[in-house]
Amino acid sequence: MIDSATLSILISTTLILAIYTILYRENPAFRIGEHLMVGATVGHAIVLAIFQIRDLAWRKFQSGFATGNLSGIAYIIPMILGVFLYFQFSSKLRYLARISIALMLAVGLSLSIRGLIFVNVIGQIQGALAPLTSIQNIVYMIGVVCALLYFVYEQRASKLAGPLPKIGRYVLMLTMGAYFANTIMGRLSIVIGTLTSVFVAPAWYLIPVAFLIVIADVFIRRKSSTAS
Amino acid sequence: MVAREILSRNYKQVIYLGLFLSLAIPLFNPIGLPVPVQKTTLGVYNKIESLKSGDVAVIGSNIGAAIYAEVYPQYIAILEHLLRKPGVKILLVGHGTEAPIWAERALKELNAYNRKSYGTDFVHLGYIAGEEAAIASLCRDVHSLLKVDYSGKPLSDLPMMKDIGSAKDFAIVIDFTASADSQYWLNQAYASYGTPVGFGLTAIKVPDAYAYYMAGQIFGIIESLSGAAQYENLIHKPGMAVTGMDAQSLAHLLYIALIIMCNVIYVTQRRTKK
Amino acid sequence: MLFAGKLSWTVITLVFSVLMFVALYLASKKIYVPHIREHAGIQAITEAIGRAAEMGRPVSFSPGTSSIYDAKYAGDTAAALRILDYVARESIKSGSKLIVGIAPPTVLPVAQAIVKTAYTAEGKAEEYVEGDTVRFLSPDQWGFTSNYMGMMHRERVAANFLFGGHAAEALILAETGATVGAMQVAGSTNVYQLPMFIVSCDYTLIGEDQLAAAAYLSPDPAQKGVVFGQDLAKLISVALIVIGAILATAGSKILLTFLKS
Amino acid sequence: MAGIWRTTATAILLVVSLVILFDFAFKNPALQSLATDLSNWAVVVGAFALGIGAYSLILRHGGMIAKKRPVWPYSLLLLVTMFVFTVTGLITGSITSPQYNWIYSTFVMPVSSTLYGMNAFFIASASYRAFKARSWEAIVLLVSAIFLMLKNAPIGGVISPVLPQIGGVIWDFAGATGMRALLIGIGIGTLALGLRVIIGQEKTPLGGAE
Repeated sequence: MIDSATLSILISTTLILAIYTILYRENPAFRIGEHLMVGATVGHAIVLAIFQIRDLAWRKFQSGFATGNLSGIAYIIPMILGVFLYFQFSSKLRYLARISIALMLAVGLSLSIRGLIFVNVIGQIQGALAPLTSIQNIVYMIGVVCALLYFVYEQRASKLAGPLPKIGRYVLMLTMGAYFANTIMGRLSIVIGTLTSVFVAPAWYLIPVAFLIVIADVFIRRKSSTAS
Repeated sequence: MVAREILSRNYKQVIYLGLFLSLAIPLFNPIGLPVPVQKTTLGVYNKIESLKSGDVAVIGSNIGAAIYAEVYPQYIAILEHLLRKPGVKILLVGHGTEAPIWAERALKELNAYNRKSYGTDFVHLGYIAGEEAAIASLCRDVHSLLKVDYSGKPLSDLPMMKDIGSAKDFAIVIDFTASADSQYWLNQAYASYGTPVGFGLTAIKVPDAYAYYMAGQIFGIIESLSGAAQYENLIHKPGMAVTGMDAQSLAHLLYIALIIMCNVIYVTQRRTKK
Repeated sequence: MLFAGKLSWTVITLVFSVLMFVALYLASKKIYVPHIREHAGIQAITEAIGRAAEMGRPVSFSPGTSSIYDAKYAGDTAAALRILDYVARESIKSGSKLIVGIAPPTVLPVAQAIVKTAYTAEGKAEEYVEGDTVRFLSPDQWGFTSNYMGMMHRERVAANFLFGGHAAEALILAETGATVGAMQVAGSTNVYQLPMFIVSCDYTLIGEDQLAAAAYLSPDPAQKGVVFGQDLAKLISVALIVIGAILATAGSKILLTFLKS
Repeated sequence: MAGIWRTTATAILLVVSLVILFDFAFKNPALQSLATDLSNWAVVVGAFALGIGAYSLILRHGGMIAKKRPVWPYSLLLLVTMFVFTVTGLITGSITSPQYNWIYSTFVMPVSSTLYGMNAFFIASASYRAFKARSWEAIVLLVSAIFLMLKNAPIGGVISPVLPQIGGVIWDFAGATGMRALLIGIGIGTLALGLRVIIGQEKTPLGGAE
């Protein structure tokens, strides 16, 4: 009898290998992993959502109701708005769903405006205010100005800027190349972590099996493609 | 012929296989690809090499699960180096609650309890609460701050502790951390007592510390996993950092080779079309 | 009254907002309708959909993995939904099958409504299949990714559009799209994922490009006015940087002090 | 009737946004607690949205099973897994219970880290396919990527100590110029789009123009 820890390792390694087979081609093993993953994560999200509604809204409402705290009682509103979302399937009461969406959208957009103007705009302008006493700072300033001018969309205005927006486009491409390469180390550490976890017995025995299945499939497909 | 056909139709699969091999081979069989030794790492190595019998090395073991991957290999490599130096005494201390767990794990991994004798060659003080103030009082007088070690043994029973009073008796301090506490040792041990201080840091903390290094205030820095790999090579004991860096190096080389190859093919194809 | 450290935020947000409102007003009254440079990626969307229709293969769209109340990428998601409206209408017109893959549950009812409205408006309401045209894949980043990958392979999509707040799954989705031979247009304001799209997709709307596209894809031409407002705001930023740097060289920290206030 | 609700939606959008924006500028305890409550409300409403998702999934995959489409066994697998996770979570009453923890760490965690790590493989195929020197822009992109790779991997410094230095210069330049402009643009663009939605000029994100 295998204990639950070994069983867990065997199942998870099988899943890891099944997911990796997508690199070869779409196949039943990947589909099993994929559908298991979708089912599991949706189930997980349902559990979380139920607990969230209970802890974030229902309990606050209950205790608010008991103590007469108005902001607690008010938590009935998001629960009603939550139910409103389901009216979008009704052709007559669809507008109710829009109210709930309006609330969520308002929260998201205003929080984004708060944060992005503060951190992105003000923070970055602040960072760019270095005294022009070194060649480096002068080059940086020209670079950031060009890159900003690339994002000017009004055609007459962008023509006035001459070649600067074009230079800005190159600056952006340079940035993108650098940021692309800079993510690689982190991504590699994750694969290395996964590989280290499957290169241990008993998980390790499954790897040759997976490779054999893939190689067999390659030959079967070659034969059938040459036959037809 | 067959190979060419497979390559042109399934070039992606061939690339994936290549990447898998370049990651898997070093994990089984570390190659020990050269990792250029930075002078910051060498600073730490030379400092430890220069320690004489009887010198006390203080190790700040502020490792946590979040920084484990980067800092723990450094910690292992430095401890190994110190354990090899005959007569050098090691004092382990930390100020995070997780610190003693990682310190004990490292001591067990290195078999320290059998290689050296606890109490005469090394002492684990566990963790001290109270941030910079605690470091300050530790530097002023170890015995007035602490009465017992990590496992509860009285310090007076440990022969090594008899010769240690204040930070003046520390030969070096090396702090492993990802937080502001490296600053504490610099303020308390270096600034007040002149004790040389060095760091083992995560990559994001390095730029701050580099300024101290350039100013000559610290003797060295071990930078992230690559620093650990350099150190493992210096002490000729390739371990998890070297393995990880091998895989990283090979994979990066593969990426660069792929970029070059695709451009060579692209340029030659364009020429033949013309 | 003002919260310490928020004076500069309030001033800048107000000034920028006023500029945008004025530009919108001028455009709606036809006093000044700006000529907006159209991103090549927008024409590419139409081209990709046309190509899919010729090949008889479907079009797939993902509005990202950020919810509509996300504190950082809500704007990104909103822009993606605007583009979804455009993509939906174009695909219906060209007769190709549209598949929208959704991750955040909050985006689902919105996307359903948008696509359903588009089908009804084009007089093809019967082609909209509940649960299938707009598919809820999984609220989990990786559950969504695996299912979107599988969907692209199985449906053999010929055009794939990735907009909105995508995270680490960006490259995986884009490379899978390339593997199945789809023409791809993407856009995001997640600066760490933009490089992935640029490398892997045929056209990429970089950061603000996507947010501006949301305005000029609007059927109401007056909305283009706001893009001109954005331009003015950027020119002010350029001026602040240049003037501030010159002031700093002269030893004055007045602008820096303002920004920190 | 519909007209009133339409106005209500627009009004809510405007009022809620203004409350949260004003809360950022002014330090006022009443405003602050209102803004916090509103943000929490959005999360609660969002939690309800999952029901629509689950309904949509059951509709689609249930249909596949009922119609015996070729892929129906996978749909069945999906629905069964979903059911098992939901029931286990609800019966054990917590997502930290040992049983739930076991199924989660056995089924979900390995797949997540596998997919995340798969990025490394796609970086390889993207490197081969996409980094072609088709234009000057593409050349800039690929040259800066190569130098950054040589900076990060220790092998670069072995070939020549100058390589990591060039990579470092490119990295600093990229952060101080392109990234800065990109972030400023995104801030301004989000403000513009946000304002249009908030004042009711852009209705698509609410569920299509009506």
